[in-house]
Amino acid sequence: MRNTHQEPSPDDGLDVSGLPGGARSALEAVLMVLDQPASATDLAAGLNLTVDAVELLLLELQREYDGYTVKAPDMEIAREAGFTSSPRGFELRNVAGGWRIYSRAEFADIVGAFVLEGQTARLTQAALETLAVIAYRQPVSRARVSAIRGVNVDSVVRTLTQRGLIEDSGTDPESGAVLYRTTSYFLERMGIGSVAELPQISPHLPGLEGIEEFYDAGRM
Amino acid sequence: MRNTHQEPSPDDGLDVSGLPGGARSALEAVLMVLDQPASATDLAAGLNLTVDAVELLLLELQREYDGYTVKAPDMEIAREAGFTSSPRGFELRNVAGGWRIYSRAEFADIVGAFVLEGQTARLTQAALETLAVIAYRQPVSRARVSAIRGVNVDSVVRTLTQRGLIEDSGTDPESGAVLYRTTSYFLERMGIGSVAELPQISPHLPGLEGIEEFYDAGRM
Amino acid sequence: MTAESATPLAQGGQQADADDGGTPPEVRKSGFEVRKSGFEVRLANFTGPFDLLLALISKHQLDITEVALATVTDEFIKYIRNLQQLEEEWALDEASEFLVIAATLLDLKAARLLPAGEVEDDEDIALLEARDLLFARLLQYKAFKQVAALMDTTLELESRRYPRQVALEEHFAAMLPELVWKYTPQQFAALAEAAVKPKTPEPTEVGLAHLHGSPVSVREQAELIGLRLQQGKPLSFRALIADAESTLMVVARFLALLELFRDQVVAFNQLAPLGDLTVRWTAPGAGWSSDHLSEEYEEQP
Repeated sequence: MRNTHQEPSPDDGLDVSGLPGGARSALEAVLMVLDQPASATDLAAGLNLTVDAVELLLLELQREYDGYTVKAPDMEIAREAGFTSSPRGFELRNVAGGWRIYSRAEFADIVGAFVLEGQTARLTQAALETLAVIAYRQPVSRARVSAIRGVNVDSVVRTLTQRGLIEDSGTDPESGAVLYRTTSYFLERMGIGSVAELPQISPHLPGLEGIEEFYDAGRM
Repeated sequence: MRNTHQEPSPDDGLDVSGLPGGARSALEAVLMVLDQPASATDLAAGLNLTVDAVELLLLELQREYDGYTVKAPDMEIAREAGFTSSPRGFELRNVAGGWRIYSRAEFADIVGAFVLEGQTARLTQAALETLAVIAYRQPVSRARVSAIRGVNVDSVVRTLTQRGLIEDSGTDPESGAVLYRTTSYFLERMGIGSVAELPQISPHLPGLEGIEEFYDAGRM
Repeated sequence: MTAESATPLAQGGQQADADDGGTPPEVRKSGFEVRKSGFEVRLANFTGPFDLLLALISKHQLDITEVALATVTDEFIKYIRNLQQLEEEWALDEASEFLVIAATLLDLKAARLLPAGEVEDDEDIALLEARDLLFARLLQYKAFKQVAALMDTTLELESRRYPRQVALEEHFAAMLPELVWKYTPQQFAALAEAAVKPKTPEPTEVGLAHLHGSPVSVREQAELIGLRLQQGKPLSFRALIADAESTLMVVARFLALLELFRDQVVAFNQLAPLGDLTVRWTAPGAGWSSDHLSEEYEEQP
């Protein structure tokens, strides 16, 4: 993934607007080779376009794939010409801070039969609960997760790490305990841009604003 | 990839025509995530359509991606409605009997620059360790390598495959998981004639069997 | 919990007796049954003590009264005892963080021993808060269970979308810079050996070692207290803990006293508020043994 963000320069030689389909198709071509979500900034740098322009194109493509015909001032005429506004078999999504092409969920059963690899088994109840605690309390030590769940979570944490859903995020300066956080793969799997988009836990925790202090008061 | 070719049967229950966008979108969904080219026969079996119907749809999609608007009886009207017939950034190619979506050749420079940006000539430590595990445990599935290394290795395995150091060596008869082995290019880079020439590592590392069991038992 | 917090126990004694005796038999029986076929746990997705507690509480309609809590506490302890009697090892594994719950429940039992409506000092309030804390914890746990269910649904829905993740097209792959390879087979083997070697699990929480530190057995402390008191002479709590080597041991002796009190083999006497608490052995000589003491404290990992 590129880290250098450069403004488009006229000397660069790369000018996507002269190509068939212009910048829009060029962007589409790049989306085709991604194997992980790419940010608008990265895409802009690669296409020699401004971030704003790329973001506009991305939204345009997203709408188009969803079945809304872009730049069709008159849908009546369009329909007469035989254009239907049905969604494509794929969609463009903004997840985990980047854009990526996905097959549309409606076709999961059919697509799933072709894609054996990468299909992941469902998480166990224990794994889900541990993942939830880590997601909402990160960075957090295993001991803290154990205290919240009331059971030892060592092996579940190991499995979640193997599956790439959580990772080591350093050690607690005081206790020296390893702290865990969720990964960007977790965000991808959840289809969200950041952990801030996780559903609010407060409605599920009526009147428990003080729980943190209770915990941190040193009762393990 | 499915290997069984079955004729569509009415009892099957899968009816792509009822899905949004119908058979065309369903086919598109499959093509978008297919890693290896798939034959019309395989696609037909997966979609529960006849081979003829799939071939027709494939050609239709191919033309559409190339910028020829399908089912637009009057291009004049279409153009007036704001539809341009520019090609998409991707194309559907029939290579050696198999169909796959590629980025369009015209954008090769842009795509190439994007892909190569940030690529290094060195393997990361994670890639090296994963390669080492595969070399000594081949043929081995990604899940198993993950279990041994304790982290998700999906993207690293992709890099190693891209680098030609490892390759697909069939699937595990039990789990159906893809197994990986090292390539002759790997041997070449190591300067050895076969994997048997790799220096021995302690054959009875304590707990190795345990790892295997842990993995098998801990599948979640 | 400190030695001082035991101060009002004398008056609370009668109250606790009444509680224990007054619990309707059907409630006491309704928890978990030991049958000849084995222990039956009617719980779905049992993963730990919190699950069990939640189930017990919901069975009692989350009636946040002391009686309901006492019932839940008793059932919980009974449950663990039964498991231990049946040598259900798996359950003890599940309950490896049991000390947390046990400590909270003990707080709770202590709070129950407080005379109703009599809150005299900060320690009393702390005991009452222990009860709220248990519920706070349980509610928090319940909240996480609920978001976990939401996450499960989301993950399931999202897994229906497959990302495009195809191998790099060959002509691009060919453009990758030539790999720099600087490893001899020996170096590579060393790398493999290190990578394949099972990782020694990193120490769980260095800083918490002292919390789980030297195990102090409540049962042993109970035996010790029993022996001393069976000499016939009442002893003050101060005297009973005079030789305690650590705070943990003081706590263990206090817990042991609660257990002995529960078993009605000791009586407390306190002449003035905040005055010395005197403990007296009331059971006939050999009629008591520590064998049936709650063993939950003994099973720390």
